[in-house]
Parts: sequence; structure tokens; C-alpha cells
Amino acid sequence: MNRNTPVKPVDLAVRVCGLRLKNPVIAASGTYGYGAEYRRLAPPADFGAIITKTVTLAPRAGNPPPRVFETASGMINAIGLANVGVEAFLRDKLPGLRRCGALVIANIAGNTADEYARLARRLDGAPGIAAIEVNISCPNVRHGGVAFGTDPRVAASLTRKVKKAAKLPVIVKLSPNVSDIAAIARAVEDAGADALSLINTLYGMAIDSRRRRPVLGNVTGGLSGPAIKPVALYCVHQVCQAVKLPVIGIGGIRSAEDAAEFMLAGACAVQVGTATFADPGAARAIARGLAAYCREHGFGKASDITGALHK
Amino acid sequence: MNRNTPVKPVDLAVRVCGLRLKNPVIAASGTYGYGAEYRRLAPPADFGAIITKTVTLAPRAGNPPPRVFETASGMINAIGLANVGVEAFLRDKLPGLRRCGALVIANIAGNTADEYARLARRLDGAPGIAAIEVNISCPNVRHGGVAFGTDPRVAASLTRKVKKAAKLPVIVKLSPNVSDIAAIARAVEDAGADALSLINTLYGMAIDSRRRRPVLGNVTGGLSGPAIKPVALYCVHQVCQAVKLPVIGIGGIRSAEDAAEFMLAGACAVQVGTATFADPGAARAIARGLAAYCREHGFGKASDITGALHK
Amino acid sequence: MTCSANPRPAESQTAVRIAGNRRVGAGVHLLRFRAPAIARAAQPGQFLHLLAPGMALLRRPFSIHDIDGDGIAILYRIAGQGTALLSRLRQGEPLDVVGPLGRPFAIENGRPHHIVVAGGIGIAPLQLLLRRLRAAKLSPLLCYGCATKTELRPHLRVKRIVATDDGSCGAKGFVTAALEAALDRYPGAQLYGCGPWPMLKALAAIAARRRLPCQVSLESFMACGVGACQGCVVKAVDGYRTVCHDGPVFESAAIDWDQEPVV
Amino acid sequence: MTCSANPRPAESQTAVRIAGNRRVGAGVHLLRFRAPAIARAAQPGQFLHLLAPGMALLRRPFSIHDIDGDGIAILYRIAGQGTALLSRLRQGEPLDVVGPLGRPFAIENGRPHHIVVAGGIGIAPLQLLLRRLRAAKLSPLLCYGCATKTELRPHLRVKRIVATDDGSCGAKGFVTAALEAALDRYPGAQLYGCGPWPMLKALAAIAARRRLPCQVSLESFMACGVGACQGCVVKAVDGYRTVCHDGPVFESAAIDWDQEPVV
Ligand SMILES: Cc1cc2nc3c(=O)[nH]c(=O)nc-3n(C[C@H](O)[C@H](O)[C@H](O)COP(=O)(O)OP(=O)(O)OC[C@H]3O[C@@H](n4cnc5c(N)ncnc54)[C@H](O)[C@@H]3O)c2cc1C
Ligand SMILES: Cc1cc2nc3c(=O)[nH]c(=O)nc-3n(C[C@H](O)[C@H](O)[C@H](O)COP(=O)(O)OP(=O)(O)OC[C@H]3O[C@@H](n4cnc5c(N)ncnc54)[C@H](O)[C@@H]3O)c2cc1C
Ligand SMILES: Cc1cc2nc3c(=O)[nH]c(=O)nc-3n(C[C@H](O)[C@H](O)[C@H](O)COP(=O)(O)O)c2cc1C
Ligand SMILES: Cc1cc2nc3c(=O)[nH]c(=O)nc-3n(C[C@H](O)[C@H](O)[C@H](O)COP(=O)(O)O)c2cc1C
Ligand code: FES
Ligand code: FES
Repeated sequence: MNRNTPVKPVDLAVRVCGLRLKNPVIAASGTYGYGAEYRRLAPPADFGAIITKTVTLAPRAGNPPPRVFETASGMINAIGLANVGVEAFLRDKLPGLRRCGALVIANIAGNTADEYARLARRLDGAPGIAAIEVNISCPNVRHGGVAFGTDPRVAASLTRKVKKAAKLPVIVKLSPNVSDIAAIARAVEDAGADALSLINTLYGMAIDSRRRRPVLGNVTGGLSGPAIKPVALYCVHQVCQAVKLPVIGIGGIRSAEDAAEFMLAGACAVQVGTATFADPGAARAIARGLAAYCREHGFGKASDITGALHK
Repeated sequence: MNRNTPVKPVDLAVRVCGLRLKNPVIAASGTYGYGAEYRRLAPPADFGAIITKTVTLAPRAGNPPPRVFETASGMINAIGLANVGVEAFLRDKLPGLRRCGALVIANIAGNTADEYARLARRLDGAPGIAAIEVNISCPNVRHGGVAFGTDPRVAASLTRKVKKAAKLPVIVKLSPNVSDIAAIARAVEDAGADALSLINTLYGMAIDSRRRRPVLGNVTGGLSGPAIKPVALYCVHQVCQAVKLPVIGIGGIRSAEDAAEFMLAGACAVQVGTATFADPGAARAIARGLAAYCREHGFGKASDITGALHK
Repeated sequence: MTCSANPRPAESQTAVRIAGNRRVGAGVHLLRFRAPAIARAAQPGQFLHLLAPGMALLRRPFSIHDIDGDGIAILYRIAGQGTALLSRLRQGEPLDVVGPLGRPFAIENGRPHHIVVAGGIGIAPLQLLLRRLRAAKLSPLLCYGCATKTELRPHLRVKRIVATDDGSCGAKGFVTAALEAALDRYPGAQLYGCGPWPMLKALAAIAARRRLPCQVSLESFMACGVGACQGCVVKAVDGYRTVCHDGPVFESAAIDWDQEPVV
Repeated sequence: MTCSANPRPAESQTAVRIAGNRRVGAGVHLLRFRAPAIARAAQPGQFLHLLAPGMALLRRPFSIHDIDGDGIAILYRIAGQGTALLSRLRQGEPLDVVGPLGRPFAIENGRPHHIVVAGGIGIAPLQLLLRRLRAAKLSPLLCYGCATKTELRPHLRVKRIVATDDGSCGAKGFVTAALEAALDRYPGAQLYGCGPWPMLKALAAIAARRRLPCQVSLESFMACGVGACQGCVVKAVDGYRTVCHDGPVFESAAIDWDQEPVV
């Protein structure tokens, strides 16, 4: 490069449903705790936003161990939504995260649509929460345990209830374990969601052939990490063609190129989960790498990458 | 081990819907061509059975290249069911395979249920075909291109038509890209299928961030290989609890331990696909390794592994 | 969070080069590298989360075996793919190290005796503990059990009782039996232990019976290593606790010993 | 199948040890190992499907660059993760080799002249071809184009015309232009080529215009390498053809040159 040409700074900031993220890299729910745990290794300030571990109304102990296991280029987990409950979250966890100046998105889950609505209402008033991400991959106890995210009508009615309960932007997090993720996305869009994030983990299982036992205490779990990236890219690509809502891409992202792929497919931001376990510096490296990617491709700002896939 | 104890030979043979396979390792459709291609590196005789590339009524040229791409511990492919068509298959491909003494299972796909039925009828009379595997992951042109394997009723009616058209055992190959694979399995069982095989590939996509283009000529493709093993194990486990039919496990199997995991989850045999590309000797090594596994665990025959998961 | 005082040393992510990596027993290797910040800060019982080139995805946790100036030593047993890969790395090759992590052993100066109980590779975190106990003039006793004589590691010169499964050195049988036989001579001792679950369970039972304080170091599959994912829990009497952050060192009385973790 | 006579040498899967692996140019390495059966059987233009320890999943195809007694040489350019990994392997490390695979160059003895056109790393399969042409006393002419002088490989002593992009050696510009200028002196020549698609496309156009027979070696992503998966096709004038089995060597007239493959 010509040494006399000043390198034009790349604007990494992106806008997602009214929020301004200083960069497109978001910590994925459940992989970053409540922010404090990684404060030294992967400071909240490195991320465009932080999504906290799913909270439920009451605290949850979670599943019996083992809860995590490594698989080929991935891992499965069955944490069982272990969390401190919404009240302890607001009281003990949120203040610290606020002091770091992080943009905080709270992720919620319930056993019934009413529980989701109550959680949304409770969080809506709380200072320091920028948006709500709704984890719809949970079993709906009222409907035989079938996940809320599986049926377009159920997902839509859940979205409507949460929207009614909260003035904050509502991001609905989609499950990939469905026949037609675009249909769910459209239903959720029509129901008033402000943004979509995808994908949550794929259903998976591991067996210990030596002990002839399922590895996980919960028998089955959720698959994440680089192994699922092609599935996640497929889902993001399908959903971006089906809806106009902003989409946040998730699944196996560990490099700036990975992040760029999701943005090219139409995502306006990305979440990083499993990669942080392997490399706590991943988010920072991805944000930097996206700036370099923009420079190479002549994009003035990171948001220009979104949808810039040649047809 | 005591040198005087003669090692009791392990019986590797398994029975699947009336067929006797000399070992539980089957070549997966589309990864072993019509048998001739691998005749030196992975002889048909190493396998318990050979499943040939999906055949359609008319020959198919397939998708534009690139058709395959490596991903983290996996690969995606969009071959587009390129095949010589059923007549050339019977005339040019089958005789050679028969001479090798391989147990041949023919895999079929159509654009309509009628096409499937015609294929089944045509193959039913042909000498040297032991069973028919029905690839129901294909788009149903009569129903807006939604795959046959996505809707329990569609899958069931397809199964009934094929069963009516053929006296040979019918193995229905399930797609994992559904909300509830157990529901599909039950529907197909009720419709008279003789066995189930699962899983076919997961929908996936790859993007070349440098060229800003989808990698595959077909844009999207199917993910296979070790990356999908946890998903495949999950599906096999779910289906084995839901049906009484024999189940053949497929997905990311590359070692005897992998094969044992699927059998412990309830599969009576396994298919090996992508692993053969990496190691043409994989099938042989898996069969040998299963014998060793049986010895270690005190199983007299490979079929004892099926379902022997401690609860 | 950032504002609260934290008594534990600050963890960091550091790129190091391997200074040495050699076999020191059957399937047991000793890895060495320089990491001044960790060497200064780390306390016995803490662990490092390691990523070696070629490792598939997740890091692997290893106790800090010893510290010598700026140098760190890790004693590890080949248990699977990750440790097998580690054992093939040579001097000069890179390692990515996160740590020091986890709750260390607390050295209870007030106690009249200090007994350190090791089972097999469980000696790993205890060498540094013994060193620090000795430095504090607390003259620790080591009770060391392993399968056979050749598994015993050379280590610090401390008083010791040895037990081997095959009787090739010291008493034949479990180290906890040997400990039990000796305990009358050490009233009010503080116990510290690391080793296989059944050994620790027996140790915890002895401690409970004799009302002795006992700290044990536990293991678990890990993902994050910092308490963020809740992946590495063990069952404690009052619920699940993370091994990486609430442990790996626990009071033995706090653990539900009927819930053997599968590792 | 097993019963039909096959004119191609039989392929096998063989475990070998690396005899040498060194850098011979910018990002270009030369790998050597012993494989007697392959060395005996292989024909120029055929390739080997290699799996090195640490490679993620699929094999990587490489042309046979040269054969010396029992020894095989592979000339490769670092193009991504697999080749980067390969370049770090040292003498004595294992490799799993499948081959020889694919349709070789056909040496057309009847032709008055034999011109071998190489672009960059495209020299890889052509060294063995030149050797066999020379052995058959067909005195081949090599037309060799690359970016700059230092990329030129030492190779057999054959007649040659060189072109470099920067003019640092031979003519400045495309090798196909240099070839064109020389072709009048070689009426009725048989052409053989390997290199980047645009070069081969230009070569095919020259061959078509002058009605010269021309064989080209093509590349593609591969999975099976033996014609089983239909994964590696290129567009030929009459449909798709597998590079691994129908090729990698094709008559240039058989290829649809408007369909540049993405590799
Ligand atoms: C806090 C802590 C400190 C440790 N310190 C040491 C040490 O100093 N020296 C040492 O040799 N080992 C130590 N371990 C155990 C070590 O982490 C495992 O042996 C290692 O992770 C296995 O990795 P692998 O890839 O070789 O095995 P894998 O292929 O992952 O698994 C092989 C087998 O190892 C076991 N295993 C896997 N992960 C763990 C784990 N996290 N804990 C226990 N067993 C596991 C499983 O039973 C599995 O069957 C420690 C573990 C923890 C949690
Ligand atoms: C029949 C045949 C013979 C070949 N002979 C040689 C040879 O002698 N010397 C040599 O240096 N290379 C040769 N190649 C190309 C070589 O196979 C690729 O460069 C190699 O597979 C790249 O692997 P990688 O893991 O380093 O790259 P990857 O990380 O897989 O990809 C990096 C880049 O390499 C390219 N690439 C990947 N696979 C292929 C492929 N199969 N063909 C072409 N480009 C690819 C892609 O553009 C990709 O962006 C040959 C290819 C074929 C098909
Ligand atoms: C250990 C672990 C715990 C998780 N917990 C949650 C959770 O509580 N809520 C949620 O919505 N997603 C949860 N996820 C899913 C992630 O947020 C993310 O969607 C998924 O892991 C895919 O991204 P990745 O491949 O980058 O990890 C969890 C993932 C992991 C690995
Ligand atoms: C290149 C390729 C082609 C395939 N073609 C077919 C096919 O024609 N019909 C079919 O039913 N399955 C096809 N499959 C799917 C496999 O049979 C198998 O279900 C899948 O690859 C998962 O197994 P694996 O991980 O062992 O490869 C194909 C898979 C690959 C990789
Ligand atoms: S490993 Fe994540 S909480 Fe312990
Ligand atoms: S790579 Fe499979 S057909 Fe060529």
C-alpha cells in the first residue's frame, strides 16, 4: 500500500433495532455468564454488546453433570439453564456489568408464555438493559414439552405477549431444530419482533462407548462450535431472504472471515459463543479483523458488509 | 489375556429386515458410486452391504461445480443427484457389482410419489438387488418443492406407494432437517416400511468471504462427516425409542467406537460415507474394530451391541 | 465486578514457548515453560487452561505442578487425544496459556500438622503445596499412593508414607488405609488431597469421622474455565458448584460424595 | 468391473514416511518419499491423494512431479491450511498416500513435435511428462511462464522458451504469447499444458485455431478422488466430467472453457 495514503479508519459501529453497537461482535448467551467471569480475559468493553445467560423467574440449579463434552470441531452442552433467577440477576449481576459500560441485552426463558411476559415486564423497567433476547428453544410445558420455537403459531403468540409486556426492543432467538426456519422467522416478524438472532444449538448427543452410557447427565444436549457453522450460515441465509428484520448471526464463528460470511449472508451483527472458550481473545480479534476485511474490500463501514454477497 | 484361552470368534453378521449382512458396516449412498470406483481401495466385499448412488428414472447431470467443500470436521456437497438413470444402472452398473458378491441395496429418488413407485417397480424385478432404500430428502415438485421427508403424512403416503410397488424390503432414509424426526419415523413405520436409515445430510452453506460468493455452484448443500455425528446420534436415539423397526445409523462414523455408539443407541447396522473419502480403509477397520469391541465387552455377536446402553 | 476487591491473583492469556517436555514415567510427562506473571501470582491448587496447536477446540485444564523462578511445570498423564498431542510437542513450540485460575488450597497456619494425600497423578497440584508448606515451616507429611513403585515421582524432600497397589514400595494397599493407621500420631491435622474420586471419598470419610479439616482438589470436564458457562459443576451438599471457579479446591465436607462425576 | 481389463495402473493406499520436505521457492515446497509400487506404475499426469497427520478431514490431490527409482517427488504451493500443514512436516513423519489416480497424459509418439506449456505451479505434473518424452527421444520443447525469475524451477535439461510477468527472465508477458510466436516452427505439434485456467483457456484457443491436438491437466475440489462421489466435475462440451477419474488430463477441445471453475 502507498505509504502516503492515510489509512481511512473503518467505522465498525452497527445499528440493530435502534441500538448502536460499537462493533458487530456480541457475546452469546450462556457462554459469557453475567459478564464478570470474563472481565479480565475478554473484557465486556471488547464487545459491541453482551447477552447475559438466560434468566428465568425462579433460580434454576441446572442439569446433573457432566454438562459439557467436546465433539469433532464442536461441543455439546446440557447446562439446563442453570441461572440465579431474574431478581438476583437484577440485584447482584447487572450493576457490575453496567459499571463496565457494556451494552447489555438480557436473555429470557420461561415454561409458559406468561412466564416470558412476566420476565419481560420485570426487565423492562430495569435501568441498564438495552434489549431483551427471547430464547424460544425451551420446552413449552403447556404443550407437551414441544419447544416454543418449533411451531410458527406458538412462536408468534409468544412474541406478541413479550412485545406487549415490554417497551424495550425484542430480539427473538430462533432454534435450528425445525423443518422450516424461514416460516418461524416470518411468523415472528409478523408478530412484531424487532430483530432475530440465530441459531441456537442443534440437538445432539454423545455416547461413551467404553462405559456404554450417554456422556451427558441429561442424556441429550445442544451442539455448538465450528462444526455447526455451515448449518448456521444456511439458516441465516434462508431467514434473511424471508424477512426484513435485522438478523444477528450465530453459530461456530471464531474468526473475522467467519463473521464476514454471516454478514455477507445478510446478518447485521454476529454473536460469538464457543469460540470464547477456546480463545478468550476471539471477540477482540474478530472486531479487528473485520476492520481489516472492510479495508481490503473497500467497505467504509462494517455495516456495508451486510448482504454484500455477489449473486 | 490367558494364552491358553482360545479367543472366541465374534459373529459380526447382523440381520436387517430379513437380509443377512456379514458385518454391520454399509457403504452410504452417494459416497461409494456404483461400487466399481472403489473396487481396489475399498472392495465391496469389505462391506456388509453396498448402497448405490441414488438413481432416478431419467439420468441427471447434477449441479454446476463446485459441488463439494470441506468445513470444520465435515464437508458440504451439492452433487444434485447426478446419476446415470435407472436403466443404465441396471444395464451397466449392477452386473459388475453382482459379480463381486456384494449385497446390493439400491437407493431411489423421484420428483413425485409416482416416480418413486415406478422406480421401485422397475428395481423389484431386477436380480441382484436385495432391498430398496428410499431417499425422501428430495423436494416434492407437486408440493412446492418441500421435501417428502418433512411432513409425516407425505412421508407415510410415499412409503405406502413404494411398498405397494415392490416386494423387496423397503428402507426409508430419513432427513434430519425436521422438527420432529420421531414423528416422521412413526408415520413411516405405520405406513409399512421394513427399516429406517438415518441421517441424511444436514442443510448447510459455505461462503467464500474473499470472493464474496457462495462456495457451492448450487449455493446450498448438505453437511456430512464427523461434525454431524452428535446430531445423528441424537436422531438415532430418538427414533429407536419411538419405533420398533430396525434402524440403520448414519452420520460422521469413522471408527469402530463411532459405530458402537450408534449401535448402543439402538441401530442394528451403520452406514459409512464421508469417512471413506478420508480413509478408503475405514469400513474394513470399523468391522475389525467392532469385533475387538465385542470381545472387550463380552458380546458374542455384533448384534448384541444394539441397544446395550446402560440406562 | 471490576470494582470489587478480589483476593485471587489476576488471570491472563499468555503465549509461551515450550522449554521442555519429557516423559518422566509410564504415560506421565513433565512440561515446562516460562511465564513470569503466572509464576509470581499463582497459588498451590490453581490450574492453567492450555491450548496447544493442533488441539481440536477446547482447552485442557492442568494444575500448576511446580514453580521455579519464572518457570512453570505441569505434570500430566496421557488420558486422551489432547494430552497425547501435548506429549508430542517439542521444545520451542508455542502454547497458549490462560491462568492462574480457580480457588487455591488455603494454607491453615494455625494447624499443628499438615498432611498431604496424593493418589497417582493427583500428586500434580500437591508438589507446589508441599513446597509452600515447607517454606512456611509447617513440615508437611506426604501420604502418596499409586499403582506401583515406578509411578512414584521424584519430588521434594518431605516426610512421607507410601502405599502401592502391588506393594512394590511402602505399604501394600490404599494410601487412605496407611493414612488412617498414622493419623493418631497427628492430632488436629489439616488434610489436603488430590487423586481419584474413590480415594478422595475415603479421605473425606476419614476427615469427617475424625472431625479434621480437609481440602480436596477435584476434576471435571471444562469449557470456559472461568465460571461463565456452568459446564464443570460437581454436586455439593447445597447444590452444584463450578470446579473451575468455586473450586477446584473444596472443603471435603462441602461435597456430595455419593455423586461420582464421570470424567 | 473387477473383470474388465483396465489400462490404468492399479491404485493402492500406502503408508509412507517423509524422506524430505523442503522449500524450493517462494511458498513452493518439494516433498519426497519412497513408494515403490507407485513409482513403478505411475504415468505422467496422474496424481496422488494425500492425507497428512493433522489434516482436518479430506485428502488433498497432488500431481506426481517426478519419479526417481523408488522415490516420488511432489512439488506444491502453499494454498491454504492443508498445504501449510504439509509444509511443516519433517523427515520421518508419516503420510497416507492413495494413488496413482486419474487419467494420465497420453504420449502421442506419432507426432513430429511435442510442446509442453507450464504456468507457475502448473510445472508440477509436467516434469515427469518431460522426462518420459525425453526418454522416448521425442525432444520436447518446454514453454514456461511464471510471475518472476525466482519462481522458475530447476528441472530437466530440455529446450525451452521462458516468459515472465515482470520480464525478469525470457520474454515479458504471457507464455501463451511466446508459444504463439514460436508455433510456426513446430507444425503439427502435440501440445500438453498445465497452469491457471486463463492460460489453459488461451492455450486451448491456440490449439483450436491451429487445429493442434492439446491435452490439459485441470484442477477441482475433490472428495473421493476415484470417481465415486461426482464431486469434482468440470463442464465439458458434452456434460460434466470428473476431474479425478475422467481427468485430470483432458483433450482441450472437450472442455467448455467459458465455465471457469472456482478453486
Ligand atoms: C482443575 C483440573 C486440573 C487438572 N490437573 C491435571 C494435572 O495436573 N495433570 C493431569 O494429568 N491431568 C490433570 N487434569 C485432568 C486433565 O485435564 C485431563 O486428563 C485432560 O483434560 C484430558 O484431555 P485429553 O484430551 O487427553 O482427553 P480426552 O480425549 O478429552 O478425554 C480422555 C479421557 O480423559 C477424561 N477427561 C477429559 N477431560 C477431563 C477433565 N477435564 N478432567 C478429568 N478427566 C478428563 C475423560 O474421562 C476421557 O474419557 C486436571 C483436570 C482439572 C479439571
Ligand atoms: C489433480 C490435481 C492435482 C494437483 N496437483 C498439484 C500439485 O502438484 N501441486 C500443487 O501445489 N497443487 C496441486 N493441486 C492443487 C492442490 O490440490 C490444492 O492447492 C490443495 O488441495 C489446497 O489445499 P489446502 O488445504 O492448502 O487449501 P484449502 O484451505 O483447502 O484451500 C485454499 C485454497 O486452495 C484452493 N483449493 C482447494 N482445493 C483445491 C483443489 N483441489 N484444487 C485447486 N485448488 C484448490 C481454493 O481456492 C482455496 O481457496 C492439484 C489439484 C488437483 C485437483
Ligand atoms: C455452554 C453453553 C451454554 C449456552 N447457554 C445458552 C443459554 O442459556 N441461552 C441461550 O439462548 N443460548 C445458550 N447457548 C447457545 C449459544 O448462545 C449459541 O446460540 C450457540 O452456542 C451457537 O453459537 P457458538 O457456536 O458460537 O457457540 C449456550 C451455548 C453453550 C455452548
Ligand atoms: C458426496 C455425497 C453424496 C451423497 N449422495 C447421496 C445420495 O445420492 N443419496 C442419498 O440418499 N444420500 C447421499 N448422501 C448422504 C450420505 O449417504 C449420508 O447419509 C451422509 O453423508 C451422512 O453420512 P456420513 O457423515 O458418513 O457421510 C451423500 C453424501 C455425500 C457426502
Ligand atoms: S468450565 Fe465453565 S463454569 Fe467451569
Ligand atoms: S472427487 Fe469424487 S468423483 Fe472426483
